Amino acid sequence: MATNTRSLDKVTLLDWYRQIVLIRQFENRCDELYHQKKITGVYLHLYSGHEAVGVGAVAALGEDDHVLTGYRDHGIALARGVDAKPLMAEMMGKRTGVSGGKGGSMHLASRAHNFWGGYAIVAGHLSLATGIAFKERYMGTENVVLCLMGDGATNNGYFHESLNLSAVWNLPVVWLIENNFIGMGTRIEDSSGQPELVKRAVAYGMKQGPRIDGQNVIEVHEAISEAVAYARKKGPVLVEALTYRYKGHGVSDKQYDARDDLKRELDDWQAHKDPINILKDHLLAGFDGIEAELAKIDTEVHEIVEEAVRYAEASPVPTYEDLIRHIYVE
Amino acid sequence: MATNTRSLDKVTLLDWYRQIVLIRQFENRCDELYHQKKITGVYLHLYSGHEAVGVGAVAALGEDDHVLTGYRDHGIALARGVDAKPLMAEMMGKRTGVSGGKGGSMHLASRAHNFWGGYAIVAGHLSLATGIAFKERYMGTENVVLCLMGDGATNNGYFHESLNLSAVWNLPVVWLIENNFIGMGTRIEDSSGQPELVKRAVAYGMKQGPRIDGQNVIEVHEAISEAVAYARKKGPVLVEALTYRYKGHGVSDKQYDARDDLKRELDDWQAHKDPINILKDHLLAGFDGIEAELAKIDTEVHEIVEEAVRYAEASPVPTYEDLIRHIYVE
Amino acid sequence: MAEKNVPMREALRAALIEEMERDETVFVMGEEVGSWQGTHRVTRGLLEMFGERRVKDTPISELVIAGAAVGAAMAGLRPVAEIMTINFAFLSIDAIINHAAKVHYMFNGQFRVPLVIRAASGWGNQATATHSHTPEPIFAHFPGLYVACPSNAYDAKGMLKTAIRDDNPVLFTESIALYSKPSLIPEEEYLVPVGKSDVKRQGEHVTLVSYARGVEWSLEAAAMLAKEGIEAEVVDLRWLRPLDLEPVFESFKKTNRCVVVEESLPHFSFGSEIAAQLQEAAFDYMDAPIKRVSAMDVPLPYAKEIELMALPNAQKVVDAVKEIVY
Amino acid sequence: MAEKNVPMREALRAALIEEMERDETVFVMGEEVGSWQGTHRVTRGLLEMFGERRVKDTPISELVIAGAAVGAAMAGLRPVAEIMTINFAFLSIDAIINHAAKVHYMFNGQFRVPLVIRAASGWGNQATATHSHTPEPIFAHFPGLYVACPSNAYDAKGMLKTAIRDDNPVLFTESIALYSKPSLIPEEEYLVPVGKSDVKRQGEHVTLVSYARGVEWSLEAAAMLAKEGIEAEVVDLRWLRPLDLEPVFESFKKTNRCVVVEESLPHFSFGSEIAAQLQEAAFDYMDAPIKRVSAMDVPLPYAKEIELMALPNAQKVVDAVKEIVY
Ligand SMILES: Cc1ncc(C[n+]2csc(CCOP(=O)(O)OP(=O)(O)O)c2C)c(N)n1
Ligand SMILES: Cc1ncc(C[n+]2csc(CCOP(=O)(O)OP(=O)(O)O)c2C)c(N)n1
Ligand SMILES: [Mg+2]
Ligand SMILES: [Mg+2]
Repeated sequence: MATNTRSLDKVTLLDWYRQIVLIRQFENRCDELYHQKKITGVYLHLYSGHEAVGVGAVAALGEDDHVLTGYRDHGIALARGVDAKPLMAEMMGKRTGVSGGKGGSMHLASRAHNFWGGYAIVAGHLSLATGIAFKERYMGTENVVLCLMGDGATNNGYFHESLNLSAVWNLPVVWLIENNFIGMGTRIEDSSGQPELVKRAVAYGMKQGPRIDGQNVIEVHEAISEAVAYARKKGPVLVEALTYRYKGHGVSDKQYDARDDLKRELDDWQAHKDPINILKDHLLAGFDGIEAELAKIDTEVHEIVEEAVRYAEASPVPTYEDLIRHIYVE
Repeated sequence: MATNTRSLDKVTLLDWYRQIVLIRQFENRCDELYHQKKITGVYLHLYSGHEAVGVGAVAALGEDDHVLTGYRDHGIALARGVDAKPLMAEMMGKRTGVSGGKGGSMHLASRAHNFWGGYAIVAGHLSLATGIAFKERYMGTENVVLCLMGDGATNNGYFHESLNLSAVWNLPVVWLIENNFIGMGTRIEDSSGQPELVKRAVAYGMKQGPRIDGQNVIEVHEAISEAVAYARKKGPVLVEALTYRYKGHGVSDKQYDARDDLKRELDDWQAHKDPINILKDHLLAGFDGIEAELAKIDTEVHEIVEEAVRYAEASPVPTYEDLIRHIYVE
Repeated sequence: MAEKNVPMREALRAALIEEMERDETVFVMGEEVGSWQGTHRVTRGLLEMFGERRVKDTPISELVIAGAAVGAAMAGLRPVAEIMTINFAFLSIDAIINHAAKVHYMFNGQFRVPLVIRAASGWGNQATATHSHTPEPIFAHFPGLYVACPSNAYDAKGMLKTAIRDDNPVLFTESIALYSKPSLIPEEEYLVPVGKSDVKRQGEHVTLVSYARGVEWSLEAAAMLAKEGIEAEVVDLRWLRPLDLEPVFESFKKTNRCVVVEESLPHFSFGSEIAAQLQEAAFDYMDAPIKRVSAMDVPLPYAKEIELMALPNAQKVVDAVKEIVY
Repeated sequence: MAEKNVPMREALRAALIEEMERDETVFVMGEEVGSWQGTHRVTRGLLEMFGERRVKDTPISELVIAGAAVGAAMAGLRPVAEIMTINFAFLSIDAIINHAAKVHYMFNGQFRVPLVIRAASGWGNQATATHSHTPEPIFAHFPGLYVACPSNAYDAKGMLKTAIRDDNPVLFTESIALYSKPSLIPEEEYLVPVGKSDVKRQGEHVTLVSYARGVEWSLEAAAMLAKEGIEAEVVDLRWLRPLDLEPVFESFKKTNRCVVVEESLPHFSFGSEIAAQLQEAAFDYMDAPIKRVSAMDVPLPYAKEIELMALPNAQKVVDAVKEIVY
């Protein structure tokens, strides 16, 4: 059941700090490995900049609650407590990866953590979230589904049909939009007639949740905790978190090199709205002499990531057996 | 250009009366012909009960404006001035039908009238409407698209994507929902999280038009005239007309026989909200001695419908040549 | 063994009822499956028997009908989702192909999708171009999915029960023209196995290969041919995935001639695949080219007279057979 | 005649520019075609050249991208709509099959749909199961649509210009793996006709039939075979609809042996149709069964090592040829 009643003590805050830093470092390392051609393929979308959304939101869930997201999924997997080693192994297409090296960066999942995956068809997973939530209603259980999506995803038919069905069937879903104001290169003004995305709740007679600062993990946690409580007892709710992607759309995105306006916007977010800095400032102001603890976490996280890389590199690649396995349930 | 500035003089009102009665009689005759197996096939959806919506709305358009609808399309074709003869011929699958006998009841169209058709994939035509409206913007012309749909259609992905795109591209479309509170057998409460459908405009930052009495042709005409003027100068607008289907979903629908609650609802609409009666009462109250004119119209319309039936019956069926023609443009 | 003559519609309905009674995780969902009693009456009475919890009407939202069913299946339920007619499955196809058929593989077996998507299929009732599709071969193109296409009430019941119990996603198509046709059905429970063809008639002169409604035309043609001394063997594939061609190869080794019969369009279709596999597997046994009988390569028109010209039928099968049996 | 070596991406881009300059009703629309400069850079610079009126970025709404393009085409424009990759065309398929391909017929010629839908297709870059489709044969199943699948930069340019000028809807697929590959392209304008195959290499021992990326593997295989004295004729179909098999029949009458090569999945696919037609049209010329080389029948995995196992290649073509040329 939900554990979202825990007070924001130092242990909790440090745990979030650890998670946020872990995601940041994990993503930076993925970026490096990609440029070293140790991670290959065409798709690698980093969660850098979004960390506080994933960490704050997932922290609002209980163990038996469920979470799904799109292809920008590394951070959600880590926030849900999936070990960095099989995640990094998946990035490298190794047999020991969470998805056996068959899913890759966009298709991480860990059934054991009720992390139902990253999905690469934009907005496709919203329909799955509806079905998973329906199962809870059907069985009379009270677990909640947290479904994350980008701003761009909200313009797809999947969004409309999924949110509407969740309202008609009154399903326990928290729909959480990570609004980073852009999808690939398309600004929200050019993709959505309604740029305040949370207002789309009206179209479904659904509870309209808040539009929150996605860079502040505490605010995210508070809002999603409320939303989760609402979904558990009442029904679906739509929340929007404002955030920013630090590494562009994916590893091949060179927009920041080409466009000064975007680069300035990025610099601004990094300087004033960085989720690590915001949380760090909060901790430094609240807890005397915490610097050393934070530094220790940074170092520990560094070691976790390096260990994950070593594990992944040492792991075997999938075989022909793996290629032809799991096409069907035998 | 628009002719919607004409005042509601007697001539106009009588013209609408004629159209409404024509649709009613045409549909009743189709029903008969179906039961006589002169109209065949599985699909025949009558417009009876909706007449004031189609007549009032289409009357708000200019000749160069455009109109599209779903499969419940007979009334729209007649309101747009398409001759009853080739329409009835299409019902009977004749070569002289508006669509050469190849489209049938659900796929009437007349390019010459800028009536772009009936479409049978629920909500599919909304996307076409968007494209037709885009052409007006592209060419810098000022014609408007009127796109009708049922309440059920608003829950489909096509609706979401089409309305959103029309908002983002600021297209001249009047989206008009004919809300008869049901789609086949599914009540609006069971299909739409938001039962006040016009509120869905919020999701697209689109102008929210009124929710009107679809049985009163004057009210419909007024509201759609305003909407058309808005669309022409500004952009898309969503309007909802409340109406009722008299003949069930389609000719094979036997719900009124099976369900007392529905039958009572139907009786109530027919007794108190019939579009012919409402207009007739208005005319009788406003114009002394008009009975005779109305009776004359009834008789003339009867003859028009009978002539259409004779024409259709006398027409040839399509040939093998027709079967293999128009698959591609030669 | 007590038997009863039951139309396919009722056989399917009985399968649903039996499986819903047997397993509480089985439920039905879709447009008009509930209070409307099912567009083709396959779910008639289910709402009254099982209540709103297990008989779920949906909005006209084909994409989420399929997608939510995939999610529910991943979560452990056994949804039987109805897409009213397969024409509307074009709106669901991403959920079927990119989700239902892929999640088991893509996540290395972590999730299973014990899902059945039922859809009425076929044409011949002036339903016109948008409402007359038979795209079963299209769906069978993709690994990860099973495709079931029964040709009669007996098979339909046993196959639907099997499909519901199977842990893989199954697209289950039901020929509209067959709904009213009866078969003798035992009162005892039975299953028809996944991916097993069935020889519906024995014969030594020509092999007719078909599925669903095509089997009917094939059997009719066989009866016509028998009067002229030509004995046709009729193989009903029943499932387009997994595809069981062994009985076809066996038959062909005896007859050396084959006509493939299908309701679908002619190109990149069922007949293409069967002919291609057969000429490769049994090249040395070919006494004549393999013929295909299908719908004409046209969108389907409304007017009955020309619609029927485009439809395959027993006579067209007979004609094709005569081109190669001489 | 002056010629220049131009990669396919640039050839396609040149075709768009030329047609947009020639005809003001031609415009491009789709996800990221504008300020992002095109996901595959085919529309690079177009926004700057033609402005926001004629280069339209869209939301992530594949269904209305295709549907609005159909409407605009019916209204008289000539849209070139980009579906970023063909994987996402599963979300557009209703607009393509039930609308683009049907309205001309269904309304008895009242409307025309001079539409091109461009989509990048193919796999081999660890794009995984949902992002590695090559469903061209699926689309070619349906009458009313044309399907263009160029195999090189020269054809791509001429075919795209033709497709834009044609009054019928064309699904135009572009193999991602070919975007960077150059051909010699004349500076003068040229067109490649609709529905005409092209013999890319002459040979008398075996006929290789393919399209798009498969042509590359076929030519590579032909070069390998030539070293062993086997001369392969390579026929590039270029269009899956209209399908021009005359050159294949002609070639087969000479070689009596055929291997069909495709990037797609093996069943109910391209190879099926070609093999089926060929055995029927040229039965008397068959010296061996027609072989098919395709992707393996699996969803595509991420890990490079096993992904490559599933992909067809020249060696697999050579092996197939050797099974029938002896
Ligand atoms: C259905 C579909 N269309 C297009 C794409 C290509 N695509 C991948 S991510 C993306 C942008 C998504 O933007 P948003 O939802 O805002 O998420 P963000 O990347 O900003 O996190 C697009 C267009 C896709 N994967 N799926
Ligand atoms: C995409 C699609 N799904 C389902 C159907 C079957 N169908 C035809 S009409 C209809 C109900 C439509 O209801 P509504 O939009 O309210 O229109 P009304 O019939 O009430 O005028 C349905 C489900 C269809 N034609 N197309
Ligand atoms: Mg975004
Ligand atoms: Mg309705």
